[in-house]
Amino acid sequence: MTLTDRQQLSYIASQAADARLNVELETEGMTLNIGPQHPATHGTLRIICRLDGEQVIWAEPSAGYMHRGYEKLTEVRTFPQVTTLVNRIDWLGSFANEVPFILAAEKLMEIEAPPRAQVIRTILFELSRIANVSLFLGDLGVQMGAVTPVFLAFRDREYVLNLIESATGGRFHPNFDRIGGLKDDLPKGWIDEARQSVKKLMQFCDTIEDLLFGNEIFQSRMRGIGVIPAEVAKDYGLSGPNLRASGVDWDLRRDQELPMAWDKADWKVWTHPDGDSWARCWIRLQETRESCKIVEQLLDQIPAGPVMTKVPRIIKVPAGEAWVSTENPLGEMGYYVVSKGDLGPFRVKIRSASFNNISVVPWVLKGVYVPDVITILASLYFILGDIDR
Amino acid sequence: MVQFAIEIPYWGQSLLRVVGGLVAVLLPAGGIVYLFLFKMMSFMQSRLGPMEAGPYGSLQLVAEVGKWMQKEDLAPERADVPIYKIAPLIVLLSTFLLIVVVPFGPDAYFTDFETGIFYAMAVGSVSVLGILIAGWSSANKYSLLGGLRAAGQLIAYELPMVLATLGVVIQAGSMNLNQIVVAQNDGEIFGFGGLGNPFIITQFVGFLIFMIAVQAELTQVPFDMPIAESELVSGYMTEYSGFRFLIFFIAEFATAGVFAFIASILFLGGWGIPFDWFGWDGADLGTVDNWMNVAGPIIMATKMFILVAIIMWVRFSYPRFREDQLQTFAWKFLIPLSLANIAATAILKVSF
Amino acid sequence: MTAEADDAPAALPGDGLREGIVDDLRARIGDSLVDSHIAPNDDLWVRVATASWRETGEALKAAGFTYFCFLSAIDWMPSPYGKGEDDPDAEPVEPDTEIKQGVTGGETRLQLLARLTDLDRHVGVTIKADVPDDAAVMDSWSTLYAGANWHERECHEMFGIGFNGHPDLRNMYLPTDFEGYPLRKDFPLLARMVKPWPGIVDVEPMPADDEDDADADAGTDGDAT
Amino acid sequence: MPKKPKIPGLLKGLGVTFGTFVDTVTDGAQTVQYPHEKETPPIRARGVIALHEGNCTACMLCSRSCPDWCIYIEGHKQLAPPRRAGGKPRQVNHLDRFDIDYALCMYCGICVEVCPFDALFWSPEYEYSEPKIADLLHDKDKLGEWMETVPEAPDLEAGAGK
Repeated sequence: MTLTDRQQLSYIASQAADARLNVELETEGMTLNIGPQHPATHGTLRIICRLDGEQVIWAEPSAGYMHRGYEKLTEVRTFPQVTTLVNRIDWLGSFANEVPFILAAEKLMEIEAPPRAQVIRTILFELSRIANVSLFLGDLGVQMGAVTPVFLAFRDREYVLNLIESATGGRFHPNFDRIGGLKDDLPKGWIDEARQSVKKLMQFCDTIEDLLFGNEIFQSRMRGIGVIPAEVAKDYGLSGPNLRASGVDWDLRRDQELPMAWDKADWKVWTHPDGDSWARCWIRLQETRESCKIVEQLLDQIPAGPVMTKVPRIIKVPAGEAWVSTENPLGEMGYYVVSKGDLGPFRVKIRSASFNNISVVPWVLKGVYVPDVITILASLYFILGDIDR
Repeated sequence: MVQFAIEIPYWGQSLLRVVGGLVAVLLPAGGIVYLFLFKMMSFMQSRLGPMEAGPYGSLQLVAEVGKWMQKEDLAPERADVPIYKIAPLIVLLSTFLLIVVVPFGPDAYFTDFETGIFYAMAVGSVSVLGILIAGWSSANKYSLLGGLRAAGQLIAYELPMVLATLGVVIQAGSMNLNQIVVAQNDGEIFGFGGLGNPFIITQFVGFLIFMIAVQAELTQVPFDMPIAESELVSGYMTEYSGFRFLIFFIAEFATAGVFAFIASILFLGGWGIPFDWFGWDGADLGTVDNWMNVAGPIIMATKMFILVAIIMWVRFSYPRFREDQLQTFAWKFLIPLSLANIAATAILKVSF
Repeated sequence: MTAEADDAPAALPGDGLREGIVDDLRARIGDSLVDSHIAPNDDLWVRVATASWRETGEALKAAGFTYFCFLSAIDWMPSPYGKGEDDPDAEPVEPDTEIKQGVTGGETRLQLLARLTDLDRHVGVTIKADVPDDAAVMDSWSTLYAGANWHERECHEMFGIGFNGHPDLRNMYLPTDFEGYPLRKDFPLLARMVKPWPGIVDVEPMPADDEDDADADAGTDGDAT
Repeated sequence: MPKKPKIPGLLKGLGVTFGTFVDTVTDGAQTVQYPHEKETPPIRARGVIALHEGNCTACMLCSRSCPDWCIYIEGHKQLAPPRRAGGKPRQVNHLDRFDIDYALCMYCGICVEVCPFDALFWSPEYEYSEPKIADLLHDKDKLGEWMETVPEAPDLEAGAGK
């Protein structure tokens, strides 16, 4: 049994299945290639659609145009070097990518970051969520032809990026987390700046709600489209807002114990019973507000103290296996880290949220119209780097 | 036609008409692109827009045209090349045919059809042909979908537009565009002639329907499914490059200008100012002062820019409909509404 | 944190819960449960027999683990290529080829790895199973957990593990005619081979004497502080 | 929430864009006309890596810890005058080549962190793009020029521990 033979057979089988479908419908479907170079795919995702008129009868995403082989690359890097690599998985909320990896390494080393570092980590984590989701809220408009929201999103996301940059030095790739704490403490005046920026972001949420979410056209495009029931969502392993939009009350920030500071703030996990595109977008809007609240509260609660615990300068992580996942902007982002006691990890399985979130696409796109393909993809919200890794 | 002090031979008159037509189409188009597409959109998005080419970026459009002219005129390998190449010209042609009947002053018009509005509605649909063949001949699935959507949409919105116009025609009692202008400026509202009688007041429903239909006819957001750059990657325009794309681009904004001209004639009183102010008599256009032929175009342009500003404002604020929602909206809402509007207008016209 | 009182867990799950899960699983699949490991109040691993991979999935789904997290594999053979950071002039070190499995042990080079979560009890479980060395084929979970479809495709492409009953094992990332399984350890990472490691260069010694250059490498061997 | 008269979302949307329009006209845009005016990056911004050549001992630590293998160092040993009068001449490493390939650099900053002799610094300078990718390999002279742009480290927020 050679690989190519089997692949060819499976390809022929899928073609035959298509042919059967067409015979039953007695029409000749049109295959539409959405992507890899298409404005709606945020990069290079390709979706092969078989159309009957404008109705999709079969759709299959084809990922891999941006596969960078991170799981392989981690095997030749040391633990500190991996941090800078995983930054680039979900590039819009990069700080959030570092955290679960660092937490996994800390778990294996059986150390914990000092309380001050934990709070600052949580603040930066939520800021990266705001940066990520605010762009989503703007981009949502572009997917439906409204050009203005995305510019407003770019405008207001800048406040968050400036904050992240002045604290970490990197706008998109902070690389600020270290095993055992943080690279550095916050610069003077940062907390006040953060308070003001968070207020602006709260206003931005209101603006987007007025401009986009309140718009009747937007609602008519979103409601009842692309419904994913809770059972299907769990089956496919959807996570984050996509799962909560299906009515599953599950948020890793609340539902698992991690050395982070979410439990110090007063916030709410939003769910929506509908499971449609509208629910997914609305949950994200509400979560941005919750994130702003978390940041606002945690800014008052930063304890004094060091941001780095004692760790060896050359970090050797003891042998073992650890799984840590956090509720990242896109959903559950986890790392299964296997260490053999060397400088670098032996194997890192990166469980990224978008990979699972997008795997539901063939199921959910059946029977929708071409314009809805775009809105459903937009509402599922994926980042290409997060699918392909 | 304008009476000139000196005798101009026929060829000279024709040349003047051509130049005048070009100015009447291209100048508003350029103005719309700069004022609204470059500047108003940017300001609505907290940015400044083009600032480098000329003072405040005013020569940006010239730079863009230069850029497009340089680009290679490509045709896809399997395209139906002659048809493919002719399509943008058909679209632009319909714009020029439209401007022919638009009066800019009591004597400043190109031709004075008795059935001017009828003609305008008829030639306005010619652009569908261009769009449809552009979509079909591009040999591109996105273009095909865009072209078919455009055809469905433009036909669907042709009807409410015509029906909305009918109300005006009933009220003015003429299909001649100049007569419609006169009827508005000469009219009076309940005996008060100080404002004339712009039909936007009595025909407000018709005005709304007309503007919605214009929005759809121009394929502007929220009715831009045929273009839909985030779904169909500019639809029927996908394969066009260089100056053929430029022609589509000009046609889009020139048509916006011309339709706004027509809307201002039908509902805002066109080139006129209330005749009551100067004691002119609407029944005899000869009593209208000659300077109106100069002031008229300026008044028209002002009204046109206001209307285009609204069209563009909506365009920059709204997301787009889905194709089926658009058809539902046209057939189940706009057309019944415009029919009711016609009925109401006719009854009131007879009873008063 | 003020989540609604009804959905917040009264207390986070303790050991008893995880032990209960293992016992429950043993009751369902019997001796197919080869080994289990509990990190107290933290995590749970189970290793099951190769043949009962699918059966385990069914049992766990019935036991409440309805949320599919991920599925992947591990190649336990140490890489023969190292990190590409070796001195080319030095005596080549015999690569360590001893296969040593991690938590819950194992017998084969490749191990399948999956994680399921119980959203009600707030507990996750990592399931491992040995993949036979001679015929790397396992039963597919794709009809059991729909999300496993893509993960199995990825696994097939990256590790060369076949899945019985999978509808469509096409490559996701690589070209169809790609040869080799990139995430297996014996697949070389070319980026680290096409170019010499710049860190290998050392400072040129003095022409005459080359003893007493201790300070040259100050820091390189710096150990734990 | 108190009951407010419901404004149609379509009108609200128009209001938002109009409000932004008015804001831009009155207060100016949020954007910066780049070549004419420039924003100052924060002090910690990772713009470019500057090299203080005098501090470098060619210990290779940065080169070895670089995940992308983009730092190339060559050096040789030479004799330097003794520290104290009458002492033996010291043997020091002299740096011959220190190149960073910014086409490969990921801007992670690990090299700056591991440097035990304070020879590498982050500078917020960002205007060093090149038309050709090969020109992004900068040598120690160029890296030394950037030393002038390195700012002082910022003060820390209250409560920062030692």
